[in-house]
Amino acid sequence: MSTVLSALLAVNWISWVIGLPLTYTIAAFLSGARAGRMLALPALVLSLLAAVGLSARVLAQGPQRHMVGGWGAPLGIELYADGLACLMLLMTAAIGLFTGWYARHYFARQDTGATYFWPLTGFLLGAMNALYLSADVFNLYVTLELLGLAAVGLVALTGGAAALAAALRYLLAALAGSLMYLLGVALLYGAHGTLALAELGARLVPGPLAWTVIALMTLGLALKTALFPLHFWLPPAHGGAATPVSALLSALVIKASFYLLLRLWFEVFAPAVTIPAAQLLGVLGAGAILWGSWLALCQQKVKMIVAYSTVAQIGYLFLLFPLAAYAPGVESAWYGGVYQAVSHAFAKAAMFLAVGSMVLAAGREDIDQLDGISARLPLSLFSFALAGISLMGLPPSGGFIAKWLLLKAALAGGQWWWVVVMILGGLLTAAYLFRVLRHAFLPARRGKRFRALPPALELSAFGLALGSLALGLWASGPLALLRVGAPFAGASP
Amino acid sequence: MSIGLIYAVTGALLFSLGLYGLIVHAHLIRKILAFNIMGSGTFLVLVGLAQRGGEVDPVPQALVLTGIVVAVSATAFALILARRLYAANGRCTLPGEGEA
Amino acid sequence: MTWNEALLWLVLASSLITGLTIFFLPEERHRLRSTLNLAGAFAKLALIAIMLWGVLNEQQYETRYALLPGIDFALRADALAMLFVTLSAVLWLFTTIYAIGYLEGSPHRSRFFGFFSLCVTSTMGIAFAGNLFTFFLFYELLTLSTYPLVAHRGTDKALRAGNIYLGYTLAGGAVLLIGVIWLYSLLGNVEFAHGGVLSGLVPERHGELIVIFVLLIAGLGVKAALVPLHGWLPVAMVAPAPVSALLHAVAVVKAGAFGIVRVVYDVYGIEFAADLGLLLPLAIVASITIIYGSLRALAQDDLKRRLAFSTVSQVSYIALGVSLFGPIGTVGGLVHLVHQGIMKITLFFCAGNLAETLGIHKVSEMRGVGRRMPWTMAAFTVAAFGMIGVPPMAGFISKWYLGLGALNAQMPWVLGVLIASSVLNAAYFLPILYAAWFQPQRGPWPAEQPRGRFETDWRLLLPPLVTAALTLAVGLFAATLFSPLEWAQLIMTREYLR
Amino acid sequence: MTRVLVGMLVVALGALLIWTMLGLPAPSGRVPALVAAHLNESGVAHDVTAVLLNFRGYDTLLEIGVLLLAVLGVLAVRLAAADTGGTLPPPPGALLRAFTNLVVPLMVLVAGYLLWAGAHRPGGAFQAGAVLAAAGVLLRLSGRLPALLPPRFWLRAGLLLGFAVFLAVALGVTVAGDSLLEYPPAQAGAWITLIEATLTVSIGLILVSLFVGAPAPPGEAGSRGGDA
Repeated sequence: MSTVLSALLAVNWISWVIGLPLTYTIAAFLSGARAGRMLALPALVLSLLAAVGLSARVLAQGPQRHMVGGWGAPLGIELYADGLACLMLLMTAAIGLFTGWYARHYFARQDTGATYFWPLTGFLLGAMNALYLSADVFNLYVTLELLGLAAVGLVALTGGAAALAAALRYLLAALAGSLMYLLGVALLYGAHGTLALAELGARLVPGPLAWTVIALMTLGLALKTALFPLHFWLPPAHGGAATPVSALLSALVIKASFYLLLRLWFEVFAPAVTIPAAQLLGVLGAGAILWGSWLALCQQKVKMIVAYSTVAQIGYLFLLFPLAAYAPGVESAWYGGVYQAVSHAFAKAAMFLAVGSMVLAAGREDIDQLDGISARLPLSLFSFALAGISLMGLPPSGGFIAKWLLLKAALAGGQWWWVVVMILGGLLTAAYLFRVLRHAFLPARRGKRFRALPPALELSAFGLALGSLALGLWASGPLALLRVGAPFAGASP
Repeated sequence: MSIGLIYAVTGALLFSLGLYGLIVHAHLIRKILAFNIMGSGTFLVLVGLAQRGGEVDPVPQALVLTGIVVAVSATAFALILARRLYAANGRCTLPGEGEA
Repeated sequence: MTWNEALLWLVLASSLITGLTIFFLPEERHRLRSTLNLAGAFAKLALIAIMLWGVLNEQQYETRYALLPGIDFALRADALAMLFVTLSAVLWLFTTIYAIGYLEGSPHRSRFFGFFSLCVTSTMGIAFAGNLFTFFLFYELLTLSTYPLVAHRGTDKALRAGNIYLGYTLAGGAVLLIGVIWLYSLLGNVEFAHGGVLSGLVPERHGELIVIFVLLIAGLGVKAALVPLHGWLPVAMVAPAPVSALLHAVAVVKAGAFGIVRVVYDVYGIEFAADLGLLLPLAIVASITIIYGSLRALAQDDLKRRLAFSTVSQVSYIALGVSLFGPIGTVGGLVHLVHQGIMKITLFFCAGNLAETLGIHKVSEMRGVGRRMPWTMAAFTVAAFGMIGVPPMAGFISKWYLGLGALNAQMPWVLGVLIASSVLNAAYFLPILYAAWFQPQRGPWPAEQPRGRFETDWRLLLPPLVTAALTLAVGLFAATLFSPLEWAQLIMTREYLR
Repeated sequence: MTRVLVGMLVVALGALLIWTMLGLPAPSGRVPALVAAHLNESGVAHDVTAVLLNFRGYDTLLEIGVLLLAVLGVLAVRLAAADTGGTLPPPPGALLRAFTNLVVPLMVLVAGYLLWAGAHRPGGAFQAGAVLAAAGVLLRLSGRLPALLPPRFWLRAGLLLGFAVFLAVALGVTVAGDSLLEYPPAQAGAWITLIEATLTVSIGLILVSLFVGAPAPPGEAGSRGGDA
């Protein structure tokens, strides 16, 4: 038994975490739509297992370093898996699995784009896994582009002028963002002659170069993360795409660029970042929270409400930076920010899938067409509510844990103004979410007909909602994983 | 001022120019061209800055080759999206941006 | 997991499982649903009976697991918790019986009873919470599980009431959260403990502690309907009668009051709170609420609104008792936590009966109703006298101990408040009784629809009769073992003599 | 108005960049030395190729993924827009036809040379693939090459070939317990040649598909196969 376990631990999980989704992509494209559908769940389960295996190994043996080609930095590319990377991998694999389950049945009914959804999704997941594991700034650029093109392709799936415009807007924004990032890479290599994160972190010194690089890379990645006021591209792309795509994009894709920003700030830029810079990011985050929530409150189409809610929730992620800028709060700020990213992923994916089912059943996207849903799709509505609890930051939910940690950091650092912002944001979130619930509670108008849905559509959303609940009932587990190799010694929130 | 540095400075100028074009031009083809100018600028900085000492460094050259392929793929995809959009609604601009 | 730990989980599960099962029960499975409900309620009572005996014999009931590093999800059953738990469980049983009869033939019953059970579960959690973190968890869960009950009817009026209710409670929760986290960032962990946990803190921090106290009380005061945070309560009256009964008698307002008790006794500690000079302001706020509520009640013609304002006034007796420094006042406040529950739920049951059977919603429509529905009005009368404080009813016991406590605490002016409020109670209850019993009926009832063989459906009649009998019993047999009074004294000894 | 604002911002950015670069000390990279030191273990004689396919081969692997993605995206959009495929251009004049006959075989030859040359001097899979693609475009324009879209099995296989082989090699070596893409030094040259050969084919096909995949502009439909 124990020998089996040690053998499993010894497996070179990193290469499989990256390799499995890409292999699936090849199979899915080569053998066409039906095979893609059939292979999806096995492949997604396998990638989840690979992520679990890697996390187990990291928990047991500490952070893992993988020298691609056996060369090692600075000549070759290094991959690096610590608790943070593993948590992101687990999140991606789990949400990918449930969304894939949903998509199997979603695309079974309306066939546009079903053919290329599967290979594109395989690339999307593979690109994110590669990004989370890479420890080389240029390789990270390639993964960013891989991710961006896959995401844009998925947005364009639905066809039609609106989708094409959304996709093109998204593509141009993403390309501009990654070029700013690449320029930063060029400056870094030109100055320090290496591309490895660790070496750069050791060599970067405060000065014009560091500040220019920080500005360029942060700007580029903020654009890719749709941080207010650079969020213009997100709502049409996320709100207009096919439901499983919306879920993947809103829950996962924006987290990838945020994750990269987090790594850079804490592991490369740390010596050179200034408190005003951090405060500026916080101000933009606050703007996102308030402005995004307000716009969500003004929407008429349900999926657009959820999309704007993403714009708002991204704001909480960026409060991490100012909160971590003062010593007393740094740890709970970091843990809280990462936890917010993870729990938002589960909640938002669940919410998009649930809303997608409602729209599919009611046949209309407008919020005032939801009457009778509570009687017709109780499970989807329940999932929506569970996810909503997490977004509002109410217990029991992962969102509450994240908010707790962030508020704790704010109070410990004496930055009460962020407390005010977070509380206001929570109340605004409640306002626009209960607006949806209220319409769903109304009795159905006479003669209203609903389309019957396969149960899998409701169950997959429910599974994710339970995930966001579980994150609130058992936070010590994910946080323990997160502590492995955290950017500060002996950290605990 | 070494050759490499001259390349790098030119690259910086091209990058800024491209960024300007990407933001202010409404016409999609112009936007895509602007993106390519930004890209070329970045590549110039990448090769130029690293070799400003005069010695040859194969790594940035390889990086630029990779970057070029990525840029080509992105450009092709962008162009075809633009063509599709034009075929769909007969406009060469994104909604909400004035005609070029 | 030991049997004692399991008990705590089982008490929660007995209503949680019921609720979740009911959610997914087909709408038309009425018999099965009722059976589940009652089975859950009786199971809970049995479990609690076991625990009562255990707590009396110094058994330790505690279970915890690390939810966050350094912060536990902790459930603990001490005497105070048992007081609240027993009250909720008993009243849950009768309210369930009542609701089954009341909602006969109305839609969305699975949803209703599902959230109803969730709401009771959160109340249990609030009672058992072993630290401030766990308390907050269930406190917010209560908000979420009661909203669908307030908005249940789905009419515009109900939905608007639901919004107002949410606005108040969510904002209150946010304020409470700030206070809680602030405390945690000072102490790292805030377990409830007799005599409080803060007295050890360095004097430099005392200023912060006062601010935190204000935040906590403000957050809790919303649910406890302390003036001026009481606005949601009369509006929430649109909810179905069983909801008003449970919300106003037990779940929501009591959760707030119970929270205040916890904060004062087991977080700050009564002595420490007194040293910080926090008790007098609390007493003043409570007194203002008592008088203001009664005055507003006088002016209401809508029966349920009058009862609602009477609740605003009566619940603050608890806060008042807490703020009287000294054992006797404590006893008065704690015992009223139970007594007010029993009396007020009786009154709401009766109001529901009148509305369901005769369509009576206004006081002015109640002339001669005593002859038409003698049993209902008898129960109403008993509860009303209890509220006024006529011996030997429950209310008399509460007020007696509060009065003594006031004298002990050298706060004689509180006596004035008590007397004034009693007079006001009489002023807004006696006219109702007079009209019901001694005035002749004028014209037909607004909307008469006879139900069942008795004056109304037996499931509507039984609960108020039982609770009315309880109102008498807890007064008459106040000195027996397990009477609320004895139990309150047990809590008091454990609070003060450690 | 916005133009002025953006202009000022962009000028500021450029100035900042130039100022930063002028202020940099002399480069301190030890990477060129490392490349030179390990060149003989890399399996190829040309340093850039060594970096591309060995030292930083992982970048290249993902980059082929990007190329594939572009094709996937194009095909997806075509499908969504329910396009029957690039229309075949009108029969070309005799001159173009003769020129094509002459030049296409030559281009294939050049591609082959570039592929072989890559091992020890500038050249390699990408240059070769690009030349192949050019030949394809020429054939397309002279009406010799049907659209072949949406791709049948063998075309899909051709598009995937390079990426698949590359990935298979990358993962295959890990089974032996080494890390990703860690060629056994002895066979490094052989593996790289295999990868480069397959890459050339796939890159050629991908680029041509991107060209053919562009929709004919409305109005002039049927005139030309697209000019993406």
